[in-house]
Amino acid sequence: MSGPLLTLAGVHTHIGAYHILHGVDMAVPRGQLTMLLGRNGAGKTTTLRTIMGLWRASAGMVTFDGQDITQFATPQIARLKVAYVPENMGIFADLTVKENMLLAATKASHARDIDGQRLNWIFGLFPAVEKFWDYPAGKLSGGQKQMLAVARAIVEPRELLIVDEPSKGLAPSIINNMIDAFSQLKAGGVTILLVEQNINFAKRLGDHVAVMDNGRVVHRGSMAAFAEDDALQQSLMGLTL
Amino acid sequence: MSNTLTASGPAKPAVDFDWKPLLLVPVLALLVLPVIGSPSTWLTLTVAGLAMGMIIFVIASGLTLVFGLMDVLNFGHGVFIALGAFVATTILGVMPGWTASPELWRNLIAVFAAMLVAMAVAGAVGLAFERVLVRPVYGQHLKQILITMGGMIIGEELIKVIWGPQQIPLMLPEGLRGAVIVGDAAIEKFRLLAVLMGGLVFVALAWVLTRTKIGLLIRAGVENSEMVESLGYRIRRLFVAVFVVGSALAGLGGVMWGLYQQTVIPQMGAQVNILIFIVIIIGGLGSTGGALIGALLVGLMANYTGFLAPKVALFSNIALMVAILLWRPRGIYPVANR
Amino acid sequence: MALLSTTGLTIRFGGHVAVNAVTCQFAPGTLTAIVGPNGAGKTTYFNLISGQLQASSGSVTLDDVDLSNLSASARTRAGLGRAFQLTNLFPNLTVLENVRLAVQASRDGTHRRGLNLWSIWSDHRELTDRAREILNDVAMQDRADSVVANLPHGDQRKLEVAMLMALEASVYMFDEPTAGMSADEVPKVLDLIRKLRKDKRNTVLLVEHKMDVVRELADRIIVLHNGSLVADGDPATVIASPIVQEAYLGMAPGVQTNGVGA
Amino acid sequence: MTLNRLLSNDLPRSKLLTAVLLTLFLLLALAPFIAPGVNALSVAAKALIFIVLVASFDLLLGYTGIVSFAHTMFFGIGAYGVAIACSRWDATWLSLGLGIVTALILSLLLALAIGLFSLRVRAIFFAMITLAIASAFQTLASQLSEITGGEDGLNFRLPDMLASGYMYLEQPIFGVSISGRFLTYYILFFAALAMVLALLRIVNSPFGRVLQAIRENEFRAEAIGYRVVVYRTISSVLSALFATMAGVMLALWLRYNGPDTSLSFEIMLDVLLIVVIGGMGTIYGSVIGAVLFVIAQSYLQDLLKLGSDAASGLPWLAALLSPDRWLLWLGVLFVLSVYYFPTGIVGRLRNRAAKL
Repeated sequence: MSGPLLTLAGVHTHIGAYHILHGVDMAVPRGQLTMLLGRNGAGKTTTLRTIMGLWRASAGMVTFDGQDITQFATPQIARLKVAYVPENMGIFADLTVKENMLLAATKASHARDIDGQRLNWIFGLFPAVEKFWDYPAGKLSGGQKQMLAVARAIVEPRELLIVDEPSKGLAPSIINNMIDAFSQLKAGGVTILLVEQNINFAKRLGDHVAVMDNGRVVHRGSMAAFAEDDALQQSLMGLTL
Repeated sequence: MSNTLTASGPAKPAVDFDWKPLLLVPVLALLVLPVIGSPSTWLTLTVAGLAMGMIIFVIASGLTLVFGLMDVLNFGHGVFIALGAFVATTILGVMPGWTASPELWRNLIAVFAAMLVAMAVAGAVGLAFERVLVRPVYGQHLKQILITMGGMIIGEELIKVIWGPQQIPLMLPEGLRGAVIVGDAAIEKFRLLAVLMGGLVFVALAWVLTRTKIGLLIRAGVENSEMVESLGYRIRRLFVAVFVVGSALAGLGGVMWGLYQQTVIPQMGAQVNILIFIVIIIGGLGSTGGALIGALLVGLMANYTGFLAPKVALFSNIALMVAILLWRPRGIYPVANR
Repeated sequence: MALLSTTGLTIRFGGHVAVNAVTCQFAPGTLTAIVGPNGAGKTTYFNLISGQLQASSGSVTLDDVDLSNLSASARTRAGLGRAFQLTNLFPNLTVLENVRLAVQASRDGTHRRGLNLWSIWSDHRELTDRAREILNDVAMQDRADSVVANLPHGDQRKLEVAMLMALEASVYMFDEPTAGMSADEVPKVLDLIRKLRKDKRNTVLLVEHKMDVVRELADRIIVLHNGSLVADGDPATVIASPIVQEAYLGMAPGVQTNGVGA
Repeated sequence: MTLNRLLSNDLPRSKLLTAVLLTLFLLLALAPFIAPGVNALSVAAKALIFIVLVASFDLLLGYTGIVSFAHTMFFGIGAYGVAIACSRWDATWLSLGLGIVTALILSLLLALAIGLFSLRVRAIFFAMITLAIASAFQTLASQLSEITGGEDGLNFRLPDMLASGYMYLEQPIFGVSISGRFLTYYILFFAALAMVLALLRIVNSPFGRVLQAIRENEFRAEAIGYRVVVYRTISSVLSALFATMAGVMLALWLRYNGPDTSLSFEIMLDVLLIVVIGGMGTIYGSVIGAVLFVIAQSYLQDLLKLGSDAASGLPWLAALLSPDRWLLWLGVLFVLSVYYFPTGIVGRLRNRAAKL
């Protein structure tokens, strides 16, 4: 099947009294990496949460693989092999790293049931996960938690990986790890949607780019073209100093 | 970044189990020994206190998980206690041949039958309670308090309609009456059974929580239910299951409480409820281990002060709660993110 | 002479240092923008100043008074006014009541009026008049009797600024005041912030992502990165500095982040 | 204009509500003349007592957003204050006064202690902790029988001027004898009126607005410089003092007090129900709710008995409709009103008026 894996059409989201998304239109092509960029408060995180069903769209439609998932509950969406890493990483601090990983392996009831080959591949990408296997996850540093969060999201094969600001607060060496991991995942056929503020990170990874402002997508295009065009970056993101 | 975890080489889990609260129970027991004076009286009271504590734990464990998992304040938990106890009067009432039998195993079967039926009934009513009363008020604490309180009144009145408003005796079967003599101390047999049952429930709960996937989900859900949903699990379903099991455990606790007191009254739920609240506040909302320690402390305290100064028994438990909260304002074992 | 200063302000969460020994002075009559990538510690730094978080070490002083051990509300009474990133109002009260509550809490000793149990609130004309004056300033006078929960988002943000103005603080702190606003609403809020500076005794601190906003308003920029102060100066200099370009735009390997400016 | 000020500028804001309040006011003011029977007058007196009790609880629940289950404890302290003083000492005004003052001081100290302790713990604990304290207090009251008369309670005499045998006029007026009982009723009436107006003043004062702000958004109230803890504690203390006065009124009317009369948990539930049905955070709701409730309690039980007799063919239905199961229907009503009627009678009437 061709066509985008995920589409949003005219999506509006209200949080309490606040109207956050004002008609988001975007498409996430299969097997590629799409960057969702934009200033703080532009509505990026709300968009991801609406895709995951954590907030309900008040108007518009979200489709996944051709199927309308707008009214799906979060677990239903997750079971379509969509993994989500929230901005706060969603690590279970009182559980061990092993238990965090086991939770994400929906089919495994014990750690030994987790696909060993896949686990070794993850250990290769993120050595800290192996190193601190029996530690309470709350004891990890911020960067280690971020690695665990991504490792947890890919412990089973996924169709779509959604990550909110993977580079946030990370040291440069860890960022390189992340970039490596996402490249390998993409090579394995996974579709990836990342929210980013860090333009350099975005430039090194993205195939496509969507820029949000004021609850709408205001620019769509290829990452290469976007990276070339300083004026465009400046006008859309206000980021260039 | 982290100063403990950056060292190279294989990392070993840090042993940082918080053991201090575990000392509370023996310390309390030993502190009152000189006050009471007679070691045999002390032993009798201590066993009675542990038995009472175990029963309270059985009841409180469900409530604390219900709170932890869905942030639901259930003030109606007490109704399942009374329900279980009244169901037990009916079941034991229709098994006179078994309860009056001199053979212990027949007595035990009667008691276990009463417990199983009480748990089934309390669990089923718990399911209805969750669907009808609790579900519409998820996330609204004020309404939860009011609605579940209303639910308890209705439940208590319905019990009066079915079993009558008066006190009903709940006699122990033949073989469980009387006491075992240890030295100078008389220890009632049923109290030993209660300690045993409470221990079994704790072990079973601890096993489920730490060794199974369901337990892992519950512990994770207590911390961050949204993330559990994002991983593909239906937390609501899990919550309903925990609510039903919690209600069933309250029913079981009600049977044990009724047998411990040897009478049941429709208001018993509301009375025990207060002890339960003290226990889960002491333990830290959402913590099973905390609930166990809290329940044992409350049970011991109630029995010691019941002997030393009966008029202030309930106040002693409030004083205990105040003391613990001054030490740890969020309870003995506060759960992360709560 | 600094009105507000932080000395070695630090907070650790577990092993993570979210704000690392930030020492900085803010003079009266200035508007300082605090910028930096997400997660750099800007909001945490704000929380440490306004008392929503208690620092692990370091101090905050206002007018030579050490605020470090005071609660958030005591710091507000001492003259630190703060608006929040997420709108944070009294949703079921009217616009006028929201502002009047802030006027009543304002610094000239009148916060004690909150303890007045026996007068009729609506009799306190001076509170109402002042509140209406402020609503006029923010062009919301015709909204005075609307219930806040029913207001559009932009108006709620303006009300947030109005409440801050009502506090008559000596330091005003804004955390992304224009977040989530439509383009035509932004200039209105910026005008309000400019108004606050007219009184030269005041200091304004602003956390902001939108560089156009920063350029337009600020007479000084400080840059936080990984919790540390990495640059400080007038907008032109700071924007030109390569270290800031790197820190702000991305973390290419080799960026030195420690010890600069701290 | 003066009426406006008397009501602290907090008018009913609905014609129907105004009419209802006016009717209730006249009914209560003229109760001894309208319904001179002993029972009917007791219903009116009970309504006055509940109006004060519920309005004082509304200050806490409706205005400050605090759920406390210890409100009847303060009610009981007021009633026991009078009962103990008047049964231990002579039935003089002095003993009565001393009893009232002691009760108020005790309530103040207890409310202060609970308020200050609750600083240490999370807000959601408050409801549970007050429940435990109230229950312990009730147990204590029934066990300290040397002081409180235990389960039996205390019968006591009041100064002669309040006795029903004490006649102020030889001839009845409009068929009503002007006795000490008559005087007692009007003491209660004017006390209730004064206290409701005082509560109305408090909730409409600068202080009252801060309470509402705390209920709406505690974090922000703290952030604009209000010390939430101080306001909460003052609100708890005031609410406790008014409840104590309601207890005093109860004792004056009944000349008896026992644990079931003033401390029982059932009264706490009644108070919750009334405040929800009347309309939280309105004070007026307490007035309407209390009168409705007392009338229902006094006469609906008779109605239930009729229903129960009529259903005698169906034993289970008869059991459900038995007057003893009054609380069952109260519970159902309570749950339904929390779901479908959260703003209560006053909220509904005001919304209707606002839409017209």
